[in-house]
Amino acid sequence: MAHFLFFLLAIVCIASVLGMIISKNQAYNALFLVLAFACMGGFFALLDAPFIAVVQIIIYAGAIMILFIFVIMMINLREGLPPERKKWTLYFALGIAVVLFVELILTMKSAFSSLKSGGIEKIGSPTDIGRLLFTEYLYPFEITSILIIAALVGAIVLVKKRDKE
Amino acid sequence: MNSFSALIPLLIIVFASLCIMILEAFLKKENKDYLAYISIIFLVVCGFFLVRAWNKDFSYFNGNLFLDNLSLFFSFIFLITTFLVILISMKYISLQGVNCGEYYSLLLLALSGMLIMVSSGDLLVIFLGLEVLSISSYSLAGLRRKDEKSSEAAIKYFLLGCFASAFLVYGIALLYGATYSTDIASIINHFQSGESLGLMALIGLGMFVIGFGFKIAVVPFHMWTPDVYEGAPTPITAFFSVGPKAVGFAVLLRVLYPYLKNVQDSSKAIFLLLCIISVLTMVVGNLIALRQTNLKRILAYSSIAHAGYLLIAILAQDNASLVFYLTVYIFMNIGAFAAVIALGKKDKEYLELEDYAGIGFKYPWIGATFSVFLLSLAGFPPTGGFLAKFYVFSAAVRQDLVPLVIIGVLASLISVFYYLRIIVYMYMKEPSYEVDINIDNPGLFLVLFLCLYGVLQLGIFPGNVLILIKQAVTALL
Amino acid sequence: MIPLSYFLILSAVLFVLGAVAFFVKRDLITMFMAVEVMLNAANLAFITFAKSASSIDGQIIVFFIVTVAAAEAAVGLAIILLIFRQKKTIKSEDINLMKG
Amino acid sequence: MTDIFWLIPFIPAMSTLILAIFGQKLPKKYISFQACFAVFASFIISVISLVGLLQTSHESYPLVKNLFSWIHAGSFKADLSFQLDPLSAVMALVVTGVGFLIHVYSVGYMANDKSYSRYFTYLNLFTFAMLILVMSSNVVLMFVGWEGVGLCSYLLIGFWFEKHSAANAGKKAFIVNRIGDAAFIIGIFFILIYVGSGEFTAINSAISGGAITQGVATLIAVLLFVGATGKSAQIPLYVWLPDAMEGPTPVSALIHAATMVTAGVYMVSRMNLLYTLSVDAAQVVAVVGAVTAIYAATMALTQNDIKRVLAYSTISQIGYMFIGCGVGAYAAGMFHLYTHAFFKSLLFLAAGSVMHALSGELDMRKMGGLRKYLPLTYPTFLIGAIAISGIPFLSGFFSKDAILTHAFASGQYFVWALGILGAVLTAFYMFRLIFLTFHGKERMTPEVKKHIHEPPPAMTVPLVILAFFSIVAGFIGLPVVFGKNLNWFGHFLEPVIKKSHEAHLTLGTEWLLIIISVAVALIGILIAYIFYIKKPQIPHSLVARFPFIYKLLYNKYYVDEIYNATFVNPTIKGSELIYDKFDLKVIDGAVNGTASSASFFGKILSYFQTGLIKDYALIFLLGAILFIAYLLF
Repeated sequence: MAHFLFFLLAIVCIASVLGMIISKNQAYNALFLVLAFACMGGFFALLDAPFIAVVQIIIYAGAIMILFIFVIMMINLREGLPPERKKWTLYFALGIAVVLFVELILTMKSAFSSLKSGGIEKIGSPTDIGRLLFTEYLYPFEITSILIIAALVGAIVLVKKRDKE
Repeated sequence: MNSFSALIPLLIIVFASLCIMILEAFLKKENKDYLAYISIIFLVVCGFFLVRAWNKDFSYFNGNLFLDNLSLFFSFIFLITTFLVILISMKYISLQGVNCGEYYSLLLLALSGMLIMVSSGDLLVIFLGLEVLSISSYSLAGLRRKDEKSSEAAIKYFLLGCFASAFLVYGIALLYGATYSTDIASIINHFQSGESLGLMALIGLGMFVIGFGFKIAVVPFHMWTPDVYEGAPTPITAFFSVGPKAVGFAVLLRVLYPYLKNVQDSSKAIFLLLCIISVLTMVVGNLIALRQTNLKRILAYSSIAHAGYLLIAILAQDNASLVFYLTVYIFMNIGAFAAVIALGKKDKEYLELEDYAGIGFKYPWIGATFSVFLLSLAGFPPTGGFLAKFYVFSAAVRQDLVPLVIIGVLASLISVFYYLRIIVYMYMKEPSYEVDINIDNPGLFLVLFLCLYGVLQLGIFPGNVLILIKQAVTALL
Repeated sequence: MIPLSYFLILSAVLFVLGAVAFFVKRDLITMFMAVEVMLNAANLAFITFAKSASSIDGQIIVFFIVTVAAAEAAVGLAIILLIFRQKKTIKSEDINLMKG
Repeated sequence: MTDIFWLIPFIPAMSTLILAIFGQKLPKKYISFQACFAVFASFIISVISLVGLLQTSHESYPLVKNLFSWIHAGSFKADLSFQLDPLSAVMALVVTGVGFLIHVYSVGYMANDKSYSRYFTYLNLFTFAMLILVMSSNVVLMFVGWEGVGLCSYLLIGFWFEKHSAANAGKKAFIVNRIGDAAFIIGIFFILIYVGSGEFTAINSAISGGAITQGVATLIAVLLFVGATGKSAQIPLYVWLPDAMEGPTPVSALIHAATMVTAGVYMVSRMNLLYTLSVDAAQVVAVVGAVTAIYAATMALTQNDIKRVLAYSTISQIGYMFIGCGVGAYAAGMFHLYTHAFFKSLLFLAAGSVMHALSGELDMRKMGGLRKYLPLTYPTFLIGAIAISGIPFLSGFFSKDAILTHAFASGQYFVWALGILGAVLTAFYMFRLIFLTFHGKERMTPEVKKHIHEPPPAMTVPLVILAFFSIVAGFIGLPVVFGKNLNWFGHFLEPVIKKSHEAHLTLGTEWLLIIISVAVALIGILIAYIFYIKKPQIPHSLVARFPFIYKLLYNKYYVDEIYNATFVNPTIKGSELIYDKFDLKVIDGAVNGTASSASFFGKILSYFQTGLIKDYALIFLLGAILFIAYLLF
């Protein structure tokens, strides 16, 4: 069952990323991505990280991608942009993809055998994560507040309409 | 010592940034200069706390945040950087129509990102600090909203920066996978113990270096640099050319120094790669700079080349020389950009080489100080630039990196051509048209003199600073 | 149980696809989406390793990375909007005022 | 009394600072006073220090004044410290003494220049840098002066930058110097590794203590010598000097006669233990010196520009100094440096007053018969020419003889022969210069002729003083044939320069050598006399006898035709060929070629900078892939 779920999700996920690459409409791209991220949430759930799985779906699929879709609708381009048409670029991209993939697999191959998949149950519950966030990870947590201020200020400065304009 | 004091400098800076944002809403347009003054006051207060913390080794958050002498020293030079950048910005933002309080606010947020990065030994914290710095930087690059070049710089910086960040994160993930930790010290321990998964850890470290290679702009991860530097508002370019670069080196120092020192066999590969990158960076940066006619682009390529020299210092494992070089570099580079900014008036910047014809006589102070900064960048005695290069190269020679040093010396020989070209234009070319600039810019002239003082002080009487630096780098031992 | 190596391979696939999409796609928004895919690949790797380590540190890191991604998205989309207002285009090859 | 010697460099430095800041607003009179006085004060202190030095015992040499600690890096440290010993005392005296006279001369020469204060600022700055170079007690500080004079030479040569050629010449000087400096600094790095200190005393004790092997010594010595070839204009880095004549003439006198170009010789003498240890490096020095001496002398034969003749002559004379150093006669090399400073600056300054008189004319073909118009310049010029040609008993005779004798005594017959050949050429081209300029037919345009006048006293007085020293300066270093222990100069330098080869020659051989060198000098003068004084009466018959040759050369000027018609021999042909084909094409081409090929690669590389995010990402990706691949395999 788990295997089946994994392969199903994996196929959907990869397919939707491929869809994003092939499709020329940005709105579709964004929707493909929502799908891919939702699958990602499924993987997280499979990996005993239910809280992160939910976060993934709520924040990524729910918030970030909605932001994308908003912007896409604001821009509202009439004609879509297909991916690169030039032959050599595509072959090149394919080549790069294969090489990079082989490299990463070779890198991680050593880890395959030593990965222990028998994790403890109940791991990654909201309580555990919350407790860690406010103890061991308090500092990073505080930093994210600065990060969000920076993003907020930056985004507003860049796009707000001035009185004069 | 576990103490809340460790957090104070960061809090001050973030608080300052928030204050400025609030005040911005209440200040009238003509009073916006006060925002700069307020930021400077906060910087001074923060500097005061940093000085007080010297030798105290404060830490907080279970050691996630610590203020050892090295972080204090770096934090302090970042404060100086920001201080100088604020001074050169004051006139610029009103002349070039970027007049907004968020400018200072973002600058201070970027500073806080840098403070976070240098005062932690945890890769996650470093990454978050880097993102604070980067996200502020992306917006800063695009602040000249009417200028298409500025937004182009922002988008290039943003997209490529995120791309590089993804590599960085993946690198951290691999390191985590191999060592189950994000703490630098335990990662190094893992490397040292030579446990299994060495390869994954090695590649993780490699991808981490790639991500930071982007920040410090080394070849081949440098491609964004000239375009972003050209398009960003000039004071921000000055900031980019020193701030992110210095902080990138500070982090690399913390990671690579113990790695190269303690991990004998597997570090060979990274060592050789860094040698290659260093050579490429010096050669490519200096060669392309020869062809440029835009001052900002020349300085951009020059800053790429300097990253190459700085990498030599990392390879020579001589921390004092790296820190000293960075300190000098801040003064000479900001000084050079200040001189470039000086040549501007309302809605007009003079950035082409042609514009500099005869400037040396028309504006003797600008010409003279600019020449000193350029000579310092070229490594001429008795400026700080000479001494910095001298330290780095002699440290490298001690480590038997002679070929690297020879290439470095030759590369800096090439660099003389383009630095000299600017001086030749300033003093030996007749201007073919009138360049008229806004001379009423006290902050900028203050920066010119401070940088001049810094460059000469560090070149002639470096003693005290060196003692401080020596104390600072003992934190790494 | 599903072998964890499957997840790692999937993570590698996604990372590569993201990197290639960044290089192949021609509009700024989708290029940025490609970066998000790469970040998600890293997230998947983190969670997998966390599972293998039987610790939830990796999950918390992912939590932070998601935050970073959100922050990046906010600024990035603002910049893209800015570009669009100026040039009325988001084609990446139209963004080359500066070169050389 | 001697502990004030560290002030020597600082007085010009202060003066520079004042002139740089307030120069524009100060009156000319004050500027000239201050600039000259600063150098004069340094000169006085140098004299005082010299006297003090003579009274201290040899054991306490060198006197070191440590101002403050400058560089501290690991085990290595370098201080801002100066040292006084015979070698630096001699150099300081030459630099300040001759420098002072040139400052005074400049007051007259530059009187009407619009950038008066800038000129003196540079001049003082140059003096400062040169004094740092010669007085520093460690090699790092010496490098500061070494770079400093390079920078000043750029400023001074390019002083009249409105002239395109001047600006280019300045740039060329700077860059060629910088190439040498690159080798020099690498040499310094090696010193720092193997000695652990840059102090000259430490270097010397490391060498005498055997801490440096011969191989290392050769490596360091050769690297340093490459630096010296740049500064002292030796093959292959001499190309900047002839062009540098674009600068004001007093500058040529200062930089290219008395100070900067001698820096290399000073450095080699300072490091004499190193070069003694490394026989190979010393041989390189000697051969390069000898080849340069003869090569530059042949160059000088064909030049028509009065200053260019002097420029090549300088290169050639410095070659002699290096011959001295290379054969182990450092004292003789330094002695020649010292006498050369007088007569060469005399020649330059005299050439300057000829120019001044002729409204800036430099072409000898447009001069002639000037001796009756310039009654003061002519004799002083003549004294300089006699001195350089090596006629007894003027200064140049003693020093050149000392070098050649030592070369012979050390068994370097080939070097000696080249030196002798060079001596003939020297005498010939100097007297060619004299005859063309001051004798024979007057070939000036009437316009110019009207304005001929002796220059003002500010210019003539230094000439006279220099002429006086050109005559007597040699008497402090008499050769053995005139009696034992008369070589006071050599004895004075002995504490610094460890026993060189004593000339193990019999008195008879020594006499023979002296006679040979005097004879060749006279022959050179005689040939010049025949060609340029006698020949003008029979040019036409010559032309009639060699119509073919005449036809070959008929395009040239009157004097040039005779010149060529009578001298069509391998030397001249060769020298012209070398000048055209080698000097201009190959060496200049190499310098320019390096620049343009660097620029070409820059162009290719910037082609990758397309401005497209996609391409940047691609290069990033490729870089990352290669990076990871390297780590994997």
